Amino acid sequence: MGAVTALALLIPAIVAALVAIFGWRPFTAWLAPVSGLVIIGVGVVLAVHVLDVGPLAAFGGQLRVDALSALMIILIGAVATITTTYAVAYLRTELATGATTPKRARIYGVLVQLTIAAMLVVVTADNLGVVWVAVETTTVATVLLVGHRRDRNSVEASWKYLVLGSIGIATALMGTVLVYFVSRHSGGDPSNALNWSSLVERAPRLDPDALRVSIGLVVLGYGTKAGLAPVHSWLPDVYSQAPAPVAALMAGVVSAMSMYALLRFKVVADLALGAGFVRSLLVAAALFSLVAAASLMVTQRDYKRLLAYSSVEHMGLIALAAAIGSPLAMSAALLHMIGNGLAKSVAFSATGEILFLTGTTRIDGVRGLLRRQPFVGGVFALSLVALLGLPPFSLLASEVAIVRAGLSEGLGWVIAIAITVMLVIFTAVVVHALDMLTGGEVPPVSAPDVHITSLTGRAPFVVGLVAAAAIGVSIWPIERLLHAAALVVAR
Amino acid sequence: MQAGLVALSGVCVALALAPTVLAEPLERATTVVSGIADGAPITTDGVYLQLSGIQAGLSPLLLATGLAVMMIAALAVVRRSRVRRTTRGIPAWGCGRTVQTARMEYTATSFAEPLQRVFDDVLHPEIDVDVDHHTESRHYVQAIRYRLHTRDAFEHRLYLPLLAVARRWGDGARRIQNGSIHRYLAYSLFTLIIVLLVSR
Amino acid sequence: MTQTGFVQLLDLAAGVVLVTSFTALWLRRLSTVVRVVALQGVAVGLVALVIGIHSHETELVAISPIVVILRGIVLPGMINRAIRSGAEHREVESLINIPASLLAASGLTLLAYATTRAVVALSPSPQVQAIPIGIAVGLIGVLMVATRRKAVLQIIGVLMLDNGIALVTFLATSGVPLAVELGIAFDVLLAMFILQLLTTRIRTKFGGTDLDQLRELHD
Amino acid sequence: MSVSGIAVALLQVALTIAVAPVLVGLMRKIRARLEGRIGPPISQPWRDLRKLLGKQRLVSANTGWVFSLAPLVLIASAALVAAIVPFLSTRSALDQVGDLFAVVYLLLLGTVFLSLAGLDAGTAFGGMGASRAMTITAIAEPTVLVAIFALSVSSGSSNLGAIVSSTLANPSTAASPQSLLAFAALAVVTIAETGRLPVDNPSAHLELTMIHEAMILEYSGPDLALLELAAHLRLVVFLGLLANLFVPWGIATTVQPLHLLGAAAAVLVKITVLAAIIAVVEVFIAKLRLFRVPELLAASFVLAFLAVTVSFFLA
Repeated sequence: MGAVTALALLIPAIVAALVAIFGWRPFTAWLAPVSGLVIIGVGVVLAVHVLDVGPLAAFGGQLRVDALSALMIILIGAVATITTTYAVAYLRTELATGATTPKRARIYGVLVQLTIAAMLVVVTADNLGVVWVAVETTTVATVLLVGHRRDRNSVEASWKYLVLGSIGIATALMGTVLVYFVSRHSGGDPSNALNWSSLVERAPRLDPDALRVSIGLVVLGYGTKAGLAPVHSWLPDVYSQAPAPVAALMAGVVSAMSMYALLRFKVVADLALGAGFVRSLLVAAALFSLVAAASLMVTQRDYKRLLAYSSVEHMGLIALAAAIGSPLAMSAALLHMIGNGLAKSVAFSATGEILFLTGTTRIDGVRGLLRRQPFVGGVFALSLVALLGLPPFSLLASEVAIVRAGLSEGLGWVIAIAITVMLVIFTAVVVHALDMLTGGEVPPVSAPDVHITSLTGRAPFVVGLVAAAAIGVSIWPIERLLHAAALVVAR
Repeated sequence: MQAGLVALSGVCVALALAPTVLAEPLERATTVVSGIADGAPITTDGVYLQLSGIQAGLSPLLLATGLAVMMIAALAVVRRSRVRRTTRGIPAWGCGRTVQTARMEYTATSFAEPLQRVFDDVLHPEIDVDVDHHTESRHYVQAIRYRLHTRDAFEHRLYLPLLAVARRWGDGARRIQNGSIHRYLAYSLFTLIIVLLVSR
Repeated sequence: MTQTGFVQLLDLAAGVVLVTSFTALWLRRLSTVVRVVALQGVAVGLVALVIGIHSHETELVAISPIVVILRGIVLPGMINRAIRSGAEHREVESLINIPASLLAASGLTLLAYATTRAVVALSPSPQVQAIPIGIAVGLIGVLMVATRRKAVLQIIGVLMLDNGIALVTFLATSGVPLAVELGIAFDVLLAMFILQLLTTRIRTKFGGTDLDQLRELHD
Repeated sequence: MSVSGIAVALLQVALTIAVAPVLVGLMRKIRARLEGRIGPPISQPWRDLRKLLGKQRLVSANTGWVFSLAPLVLIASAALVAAIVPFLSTRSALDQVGDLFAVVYLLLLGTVFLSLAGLDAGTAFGGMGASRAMTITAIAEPTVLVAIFALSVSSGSSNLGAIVSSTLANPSTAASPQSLLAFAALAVVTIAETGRLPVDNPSAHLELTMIHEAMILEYSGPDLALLELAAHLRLVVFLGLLANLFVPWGIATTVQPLHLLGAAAAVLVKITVLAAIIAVVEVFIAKLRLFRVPELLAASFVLAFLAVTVSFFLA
């Protein structure tokens, strides 16, 4: 089993090396989706193993895969497959229109694989310091990916992303170091003081006051990386300027990694400090995120930023579910992460196509999308339907579960505010989407009329939506895994 | 085009004649919500409907058949006594003005005009009447245009102000994300300070 | 290495780190600020060395020269190259004037001491008592990033933040496991390299490193 | 739904159809006498009906199926209501078939079809009459409902038989404020719905004032006969409703023929008295301006509303 986890980590690294050596050629381009599928396979194998036998340690105790990690590996694999498959078509169009050079495409391929490798380390590492290093690596890799287009706006976006990201991640490091300090001074073997498994054992013996400061820093640090308000300001700029597949990858799963790390720390904090502290922080962050997202979506003019704020909203919802903390809320949070990952990656990839079609990211520059390009318009519409939490997609099930969990845990007023704000967001998104999808006169097309007709080009969109709908209709395939993962992080 | 209308009215009539068809599923739905269900509100033995709360009975089926029977009876009486054939196509009574044009018919606006005048302080209709007099003398009217427009109270008093507030709120909220990195860093710094103070 | 000698050396090095962070806020000329931050890096390395020798941790002693080289020479060198490539004048421009930023820095230091009282109380050894200095330096770094207009100064602010965290790491737990330590150092190096790279790109795209020009991405 | 029940119902319908025109003839006779005229004999309406039935049926140019269906619907609804309303006995066969709401809405069905027929001919008069009728119905309708609600609340059920028998059982409720208020409200609505004087002048053919007449302007021959008969029948039904709901004494509580005979006599007397009162009142008051009628109906709505509030507080 250890070999299997090692395989999961090595595959993206090997693909990165191959792309580095041979450049972005047809056969190397298709390696990335294959590696995504292999990751899903590894995730499933590990999940089956973990559900039967229980968490497994590998690589000399450094790596530890439990139900939550297996679920996350599957999510990473799924989103990676979707985004890298679309990336093949995306880069082919960009190379065709001269928007990017083969050298930059090569760097792109390498960096995406490095990000995926780093994410796999995040979810499998047992040492929280290694988790931090892996999250930092994803930041560094994605900063360069955001700068892929090399125009004024993407430079500005990368600068803001790196500066704000560095401060956020440094805060998290400070928190991690203090947690390490507190756990070393609570007796027990100092060598694995920072390992999550040992931290959970010694949690009751940790000194509450000292731990509270460190957990506060950790929540703020990883909150910044996850895009929770009020430290979310980098997110809209980055998601709107990054190339569509990169934005899809980041919105789908990179922000989920920070939330994963946050959940790991929350387990320790809840055992040591009781649920109250982290719950209040997360509830505040969730409400901030929802209100900020709603306020900024109402009169939004850019559809990529609209989706970015939808990410802030969904991260807020996941934080709310985590704040509630009961097993039902936790499984809802994880299900929401998966649903959001799938729907968001399809949505952002669709914006890539819309950008090629209309040449503008402004909402009022796009009219009659369903008529002009039925496939892209349809996919974009369906992904928005999923993000709005309408049936048959899984986000509806998770949102209902969050509401029920919140009510049963006595957080009625928070749920009430959340629902009203989400109503505002619902109307805002519907209004903007209808402008784009229907609408009368069609502005002149400035960009060349290049759009994906090949089956492989369309496959990722369809697969992503079908997966989200399938989970929405019946969560049978991942139900046991989801439940086990929820128990890992639930109170 | 009328297919839709006919279908819907058909459903209404069907429901009127046999409301109990829906009674049972509705009742099952209400039992889910605790506190509302108080047994079966409508009980029926096929023809008669019995409301559980008050001791009142109704039988839409019988009423409809009774109506039909009476109509057929009246028709029979009228047809039996008819002496000569019906003549059709004679001009309607125009009070001496024989040429009846479609423009003289009542339109929806004119049909509703009396009712609107009764409820005018609720509806606040905007009425504008413009009269074209004959060029020769002001006494003779060539054409009268009567336009009446009632604004939808809800839309005018509730939805539009609400949308205006939302738009103002949205524009105001733009300042949060005005692009200056120093503003974003200020957010991070203050949040860091607040978190440190909170978790002391 | 006598106990008192160790305490004095430790306090000296930690004191140097804190003082350098204040002077970095106070100075006007860009190049001297870089030299001060380099000194701060060296001081952090010295702290690691002193703790390593005192608690006979060979691993820590081995790391301290790497820290000195990295934070004292390599990173400041990068920042200097970023400054030299730009022709604009080398003055420090800030949103709030110097006295205000010094006042804010002292406020943050007080905050750092207040918030880490519980941490220090956990095991009051000389190293642990110096932890608030590390956190204070980190907070001052954030303040510098938040108040300075120039891109280069923001890089220096980030570097100070990392120096603060490194100091906390050495003081609190005499270094995290080697793998994590190297990982952190590598990531900081990478981040600095990209920041410097971006600075040159900003200069080419925006004509100058004044960050107020970066306002095109707004709602 | 025993056979005897149906027999009683049919008897009741036949009786009301026979009585209705005679009653209207009587009202015209009373008005004539008061105005110093001899006036046509009481059986004049029947003669008119017989004459009309014999006449040729003329259908104007652009009329649809509503034009020929309306008379049938009107006469059928009036007759059905006549069968349901407990003229003769409280336990009539149709007691479970229709309650007070069914009665009101059958009458409303007639009014609606009449105004549709008025519109159908497409003449200006038809449209004018229909729009005025609908204005009045729109305001009168809530009053009827609220008044009935007041009645059914006090007697605990909306079935006519039950209301009458409950009033019979404890006579004090007949004189209670809510039934008096409900009676007043229903009286005003009766005048409005059947087109009596303050609201609409039944005998006038002056375009400006007529409401009911304008709608049946296009009809001739047998159709007109049906419409006239239906109008008379509605008047009798309304009066019967008023009489038996508020002054129920004399109504049979069983179905024996002897009791029915007595009940028939009693109800005839009551209806004649009411008709006479209306006729006398009509002589002395003038027709209200069309836009004064809503105020009258608003007053009746307030009465009905008071009836309900009173019935809740006192019951």
